[in-house]
Amino acid sequence: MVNLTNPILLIAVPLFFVFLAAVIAPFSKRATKYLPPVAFLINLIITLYLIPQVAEKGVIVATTAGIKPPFAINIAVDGLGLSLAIIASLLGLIASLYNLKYITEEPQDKFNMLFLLLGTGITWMVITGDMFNLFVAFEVTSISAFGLVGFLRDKDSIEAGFKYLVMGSIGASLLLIGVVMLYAATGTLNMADIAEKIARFSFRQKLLPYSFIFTGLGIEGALFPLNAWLPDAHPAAPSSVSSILSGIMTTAAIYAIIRATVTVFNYSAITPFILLIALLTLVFGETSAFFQKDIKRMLAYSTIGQTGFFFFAFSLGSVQGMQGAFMQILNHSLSKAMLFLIAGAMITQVHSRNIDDFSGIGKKMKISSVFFAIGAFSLMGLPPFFGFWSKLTIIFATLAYTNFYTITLVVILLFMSVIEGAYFFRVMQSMFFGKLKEGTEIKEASPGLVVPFVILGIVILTLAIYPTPIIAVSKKIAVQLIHRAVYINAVLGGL
Amino acid sequence: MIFYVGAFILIAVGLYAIIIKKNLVKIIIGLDLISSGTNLLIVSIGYVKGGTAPIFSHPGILPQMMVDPVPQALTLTAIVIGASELALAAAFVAILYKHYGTLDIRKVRGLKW
Amino acid sequence: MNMSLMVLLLTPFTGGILSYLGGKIHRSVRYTFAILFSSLTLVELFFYYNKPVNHFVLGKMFGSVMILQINPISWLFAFIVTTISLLAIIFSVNDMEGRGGLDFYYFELMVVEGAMLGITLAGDLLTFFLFWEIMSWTSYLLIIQGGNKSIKAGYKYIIMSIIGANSMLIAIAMIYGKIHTLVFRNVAMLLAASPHGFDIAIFVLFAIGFFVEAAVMPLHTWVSDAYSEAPSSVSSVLSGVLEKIGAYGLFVLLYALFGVSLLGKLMPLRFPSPTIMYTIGWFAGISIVVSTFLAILQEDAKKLLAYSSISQIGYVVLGISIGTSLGVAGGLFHALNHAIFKSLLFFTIGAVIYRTGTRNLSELGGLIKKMPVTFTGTLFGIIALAGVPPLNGFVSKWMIYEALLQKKEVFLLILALIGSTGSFLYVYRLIHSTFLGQLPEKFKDVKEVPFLMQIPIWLLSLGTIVFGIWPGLAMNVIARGEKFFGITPIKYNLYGFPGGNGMGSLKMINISSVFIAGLIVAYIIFALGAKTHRISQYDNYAAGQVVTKDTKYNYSYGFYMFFGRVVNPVFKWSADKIYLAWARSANVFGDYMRRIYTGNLETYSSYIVVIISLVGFLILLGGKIW
Amino acid sequence: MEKMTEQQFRTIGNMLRKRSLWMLHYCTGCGSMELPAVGTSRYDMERFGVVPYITPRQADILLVTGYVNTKTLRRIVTVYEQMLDPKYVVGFGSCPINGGVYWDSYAVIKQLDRYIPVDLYIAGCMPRPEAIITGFMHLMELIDKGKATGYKRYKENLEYYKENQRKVLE
Amino acid sequence: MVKNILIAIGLPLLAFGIGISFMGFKRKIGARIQRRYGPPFHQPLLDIIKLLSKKSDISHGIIYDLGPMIALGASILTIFFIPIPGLKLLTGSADVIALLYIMVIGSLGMGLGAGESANPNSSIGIARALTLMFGYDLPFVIVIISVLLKYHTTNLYAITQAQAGGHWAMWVLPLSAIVGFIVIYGAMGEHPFDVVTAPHEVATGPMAEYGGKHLGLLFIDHAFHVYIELALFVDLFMGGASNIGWFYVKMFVLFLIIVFFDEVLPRFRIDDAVRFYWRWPTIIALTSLIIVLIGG
Repeated sequence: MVNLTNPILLIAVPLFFVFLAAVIAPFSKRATKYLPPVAFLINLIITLYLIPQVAEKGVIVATTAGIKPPFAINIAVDGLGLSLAIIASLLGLIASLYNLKYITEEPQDKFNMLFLLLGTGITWMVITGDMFNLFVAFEVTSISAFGLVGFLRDKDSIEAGFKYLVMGSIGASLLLIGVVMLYAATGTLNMADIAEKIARFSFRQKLLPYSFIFTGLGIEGALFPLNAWLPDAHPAAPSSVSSILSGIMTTAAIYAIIRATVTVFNYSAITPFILLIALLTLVFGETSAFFQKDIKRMLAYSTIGQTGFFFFAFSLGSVQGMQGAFMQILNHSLSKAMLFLIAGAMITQVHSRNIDDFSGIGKKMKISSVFFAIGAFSLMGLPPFFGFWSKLTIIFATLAYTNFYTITLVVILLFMSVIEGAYFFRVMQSMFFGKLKEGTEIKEASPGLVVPFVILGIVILTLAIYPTPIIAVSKKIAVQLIHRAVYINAVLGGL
Repeated sequence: MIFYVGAFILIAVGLYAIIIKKNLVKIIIGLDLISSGTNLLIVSIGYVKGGTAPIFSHPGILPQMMVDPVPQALTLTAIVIGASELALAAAFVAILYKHYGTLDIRKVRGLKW
Repeated sequence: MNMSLMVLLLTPFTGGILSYLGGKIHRSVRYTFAILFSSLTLVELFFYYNKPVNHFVLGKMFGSVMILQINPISWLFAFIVTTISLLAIIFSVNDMEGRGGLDFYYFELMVVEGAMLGITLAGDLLTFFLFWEIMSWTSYLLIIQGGNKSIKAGYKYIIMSIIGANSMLIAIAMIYGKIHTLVFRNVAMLLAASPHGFDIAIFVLFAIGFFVEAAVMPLHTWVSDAYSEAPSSVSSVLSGVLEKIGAYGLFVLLYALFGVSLLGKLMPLRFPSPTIMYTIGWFAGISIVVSTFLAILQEDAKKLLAYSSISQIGYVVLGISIGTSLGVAGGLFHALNHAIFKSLLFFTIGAVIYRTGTRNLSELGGLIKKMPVTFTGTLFGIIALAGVPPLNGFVSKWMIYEALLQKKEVFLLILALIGSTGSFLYVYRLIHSTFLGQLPEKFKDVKEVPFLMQIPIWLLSLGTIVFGIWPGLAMNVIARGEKFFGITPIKYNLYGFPGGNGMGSLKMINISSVFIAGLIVAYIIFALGAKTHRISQYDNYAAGQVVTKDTKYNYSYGFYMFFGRVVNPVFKWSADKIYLAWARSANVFGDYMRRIYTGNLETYSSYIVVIISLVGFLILLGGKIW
Repeated sequence: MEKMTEQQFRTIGNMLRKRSLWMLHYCTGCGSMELPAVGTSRYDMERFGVVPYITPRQADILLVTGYVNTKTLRRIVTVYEQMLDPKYVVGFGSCPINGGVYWDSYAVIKQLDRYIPVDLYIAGCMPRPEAIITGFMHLMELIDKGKATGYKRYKENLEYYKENQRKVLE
Repeated sequence: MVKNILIAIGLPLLAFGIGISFMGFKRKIGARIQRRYGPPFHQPLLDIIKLLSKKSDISHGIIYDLGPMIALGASILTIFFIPIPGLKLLTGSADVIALLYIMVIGSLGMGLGAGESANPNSSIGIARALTLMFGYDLPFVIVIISVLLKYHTTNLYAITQAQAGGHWAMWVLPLSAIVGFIVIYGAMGEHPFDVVTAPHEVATGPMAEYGGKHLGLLFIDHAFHVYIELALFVDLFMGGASNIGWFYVKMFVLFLIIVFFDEVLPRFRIDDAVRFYWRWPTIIALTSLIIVLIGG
């Protein structure tokens, strides 16, 4: 009898399916593509099962080999981790459903294995309670992502993949160095244990390993200026992969940074520095997105901007900031993933990624365009969509943050949201009201592509109609996150 | 101490190679240097001069004489990961060469801004 | 009873959804639902005519209750919203016929109505802002229904509107940061207790948002394009209601949140009224005059009306900003009147466009013989707009003048009076170039618009008369509203104002009855003379020349060109151009900024090194980063 | 009795009417040069209530000042028809009477009253201002007596006039 | 009640009489200035009767007919709001500011009628008329505001009362009075501001297509108009009067000055007229206003 509530299953199940895929690939390559949906569905179910437990206990800890933390590799799922795991599973499910129809290139078995690995890595990253495990998960994620970015093997994707690979490897090494430094200092790899032991070090001493970890994760987390690979890699990947990359992978890296900063290092004084980085990320991301002609590239830059946005909220360091960050993460993950999927579906019809070629397709691809609008509105923070509430929370949090010339910050934030509105509205205008190019035959994408993102869209709409519970939950999560003692005690409580 | 310095020199050389060298293969070598440096760093952290293997069941070995086993385990993992990364990188370079007919990174500039 | 406020708010939204779905079945279902539900909203609204509801909790968000309320002033604006929206829906049944995406159009129209209703009913800033944002983007979707050019106009609108909304958002967040509740009453208490710098900042931020929506100069630049390019019924909603919502916001800001006495304390300079209000008055005054000048020189009927809207909303804002009971009443009354006559004009011009397909004034002419009803509507509209007795526009403008005079804000009074005189010029040009003059041959088969489109025209024309001759009807509501906000209402009666306290007296019924008597005398003299016979428009004085059908014997292009010669040197530069220059320089700057993503791996890798060295450097500095 | 009152009323009307003659200052030929002189302080036609007016709708008298060529005739007819009853036509100089020096020109009509009814001719080439004023006085007398009925004639003999006009104009 | 009815009937007649007499004076005096004998004094009356008794008339449409009627009706309306000696009339129903706009109704009606005549000359005339009105309105409102501020009332009757005993606003506010005169002058459309009807440019402008009884109505309206402008100025600046005789004398003196100027001046171009009004009269009026503001 399998205990469905063991979070280790979250890693074990997809890994099992990876191996299963490897096993059945020699017999039927096509059959492998049905594995990811199943794996992610199981994962989703498990995560949903975990919700009551997490709600009850705050943090659930799973151990390997029956040894209590801090001595063995352990899994610690708290509210934030679990929610990200839910999002990861959901997006994985949606994207793999989308893949059924979308991926026609060979080798499909390898694609599906990599895809599963990507999902595993992301889930692993957000639920691990161990620093080195974080590194491993990070590497699993990155390597599968490198492979997926380069999957199409054309000029662009290989170039982007190579860039990504080099940057990612450097990042991984930096992360490893940081982790090892921590180990050398504290003699343990368990996050909670490190967090407890690190208290005796001064701010300055902690800063060295932190800077390595921050930089290493920052590369994956798309922080300025380490994000230069992202606008190349995200568009180059197949759209379903882009949706995972943009929707949850960068977010997972940001999660790791948050975890390291708040739980492990207990930094609050460093936040101004992070704040600056976040702000620069936001500004550069949104500004660059404004100038893009390529829709996927625009979305990728928008991801950078959004990352900056919620990272900014996080770096405010207040409960409300964290709450806003979490809400925006949720909003961004769902919307951006959906936008990428829709962009992919549209590209299959238009055979171009240039925004100018998209003009007028709103009349032909009604569902896609309408859902594109929904996603964009949610991302821009227009009511009644969920983005509105997260934007509102972040603005409130910013103004409560008194260290700075807060108004200036808010003005920058809002100016960026204007720019975001500007480019999204430009795209939508040309989509809905532009002139359809003569002689193009465009019809709605096949249901196999439409249904997945419609599901996501329905989730977004549901959030728009009932935002209150999520807001309440996000507040709980934020409180939990900021009271690191809860986490530490829960993990080490067994001692 | 010399190990630490050596490790960081290795990493620095690797970064140097990635930034300055124009040949794709040399960039990969740079990557390799970085990961080797990192591995060296990990191992040297756990190293105790004159220590032995950490086998508790073996009598007569004091705990302070034992070499920390964890970094070694970490190194093994890191080596595996590094190797797979390099393999992937090499594959990319091979395909890049197919596309561009050159290994000069200055020619591989399709994507920007 | 309490629950039905929610019902009231939800009615238009429900109607929107139902008409959207109904449109999938048959178009008549769509129309039925749209008209039914918007009339239902109006009917429901009348239940609250005399019954203010102070507190209806909608929910709780961020620890701040979201409440709905209705007081006489909100009732007035809600009345404007629902009436004009209903008429716009009726009007668009024929007007929008044959265009694509009608289901969506009606859905949007009703959602905009609901959002605006929500704004008027909001009892706290969060609800207010929520509906405000919904209104912004849904109205954007309405604007861009008007074809290719309207997209550009809508783009301008949405960008400015986002900027305005964001500016409000900052203010709301600042307030929230202090007290964690956004109910109007609590906010007012906070503001009363806060330092003056904070108050001024809040005020300015809110004012920017409201100025954009109310189209007060210099934030008006979206108006001329958006109004002219949007479909006519949408223009009437935009001009008739959306602008009023901006004015309503301003009213709430001035009287519900701040209050005159607080504003007086903020910047104690010696002006006739509190400095801030005086400043707003100047903004309004300048809008009045400048946009009047611009309207005079327009060639496009809807652009003309758009500029006129800016000018007329200037009166509303001016009235509200005076701060006296009379001024506020005048401003609010003018809001109602402007909604009536400007929507009427947009409807009639829409009817002309519907039949002729052009809104270029120099192409039109002589339509009076073909479209008498439309002409009559336009006539009432322009008389009301120009502020000529005995129609409604005059009464409210007169109140504003009197209030200004009472307060001795003479320079603003000059601006207001001049703006009104200037409006004769453009309204005459409007009616002359469309309905009078020579009928072009190509329009000789034009017919009167269908009955459904005439209904709004008739009703609104009636409105101009009713509120003109019996201003007391509107004053009932306004006076109650003023009492609600702690302002002593002025004396009024059904026919006008008995005066006193430095204010002149006005009795509209006398003016209109004497005028009618004079008309009768004139008619008697006229009837005594020889019988007239109708002649063709080509039988005309042309210094002996014979006017034929292919002669365009009409003066309509560059109607006030000579006037343009006088004022054009002043209007060489405009706010729009300045904004565009800003946008262009920001564009160039951003284009340089994004070049940091060079596409070179070397550069990217060096960024990593830079970041690490930066951190290392910071460590060397001593660990403290700031 | 009724007829009598009507007659009297008309007489009173004519009496008043003759004191206010607005002429349409319509220049067809050289004769118009004399008109400004009539308006100057030396001759001052305004003392009789004769004032130049601009448009045919306002005017009572159509002064055909000089020769009328076929092109001008069309205008004269238009203007004449645009004037309101009662209207009077004064032929001015010898040209409208018989073509004057243009008697053998193919482009000039010879006899104005074949085309529109003329109430009064003022002969001379050109008539001096005194002659013009005398002409106006005569016209007033005619009006007073109810004899200046050119507009009625035009209506009664419309066919005739139109026929003549058509011959020339087409 | 009887008195009211008498006023209601008598006032228009009185105003018409005064107006028509001034029109007669104008032609007579104008002729004398030009060293002519001039028409008889009652010539305008003859003209009006002649026009009304024309035997046929044309119409371009209902508004064409209605235009002159509205103009005349509005003029009749206006005279009830300008107090004459001893009578308050309806000044309680509309004050000076309202009066400003009541006076406009006529031009609007006129404009509509002229517009429907489909004659470009009329349209140009109306465009000019409105522009000119815009031009002189700026100094005029400033002047009106200074007077209102000076006397702390907006009631025209109260203003005349306040000037009783020789304290004419003309002496109290000389600058305003000068500007007011210039404005009244322009409002009456005399040279050099006769751009509206300028016969040689736009063929009498708005009246180009009007003839017969329509024109007759317009002439009656013009008589009223002369009365209104003069009476307004007299009430505002010359303290009204104690009886009709004085009232007439004051108006006559004012009118005499106007005629003298009218007869010797050429014509402005319309934009020059606007520029003129917006330059010196405005500056002078503003100066006067500031003096009033400072002096209380």
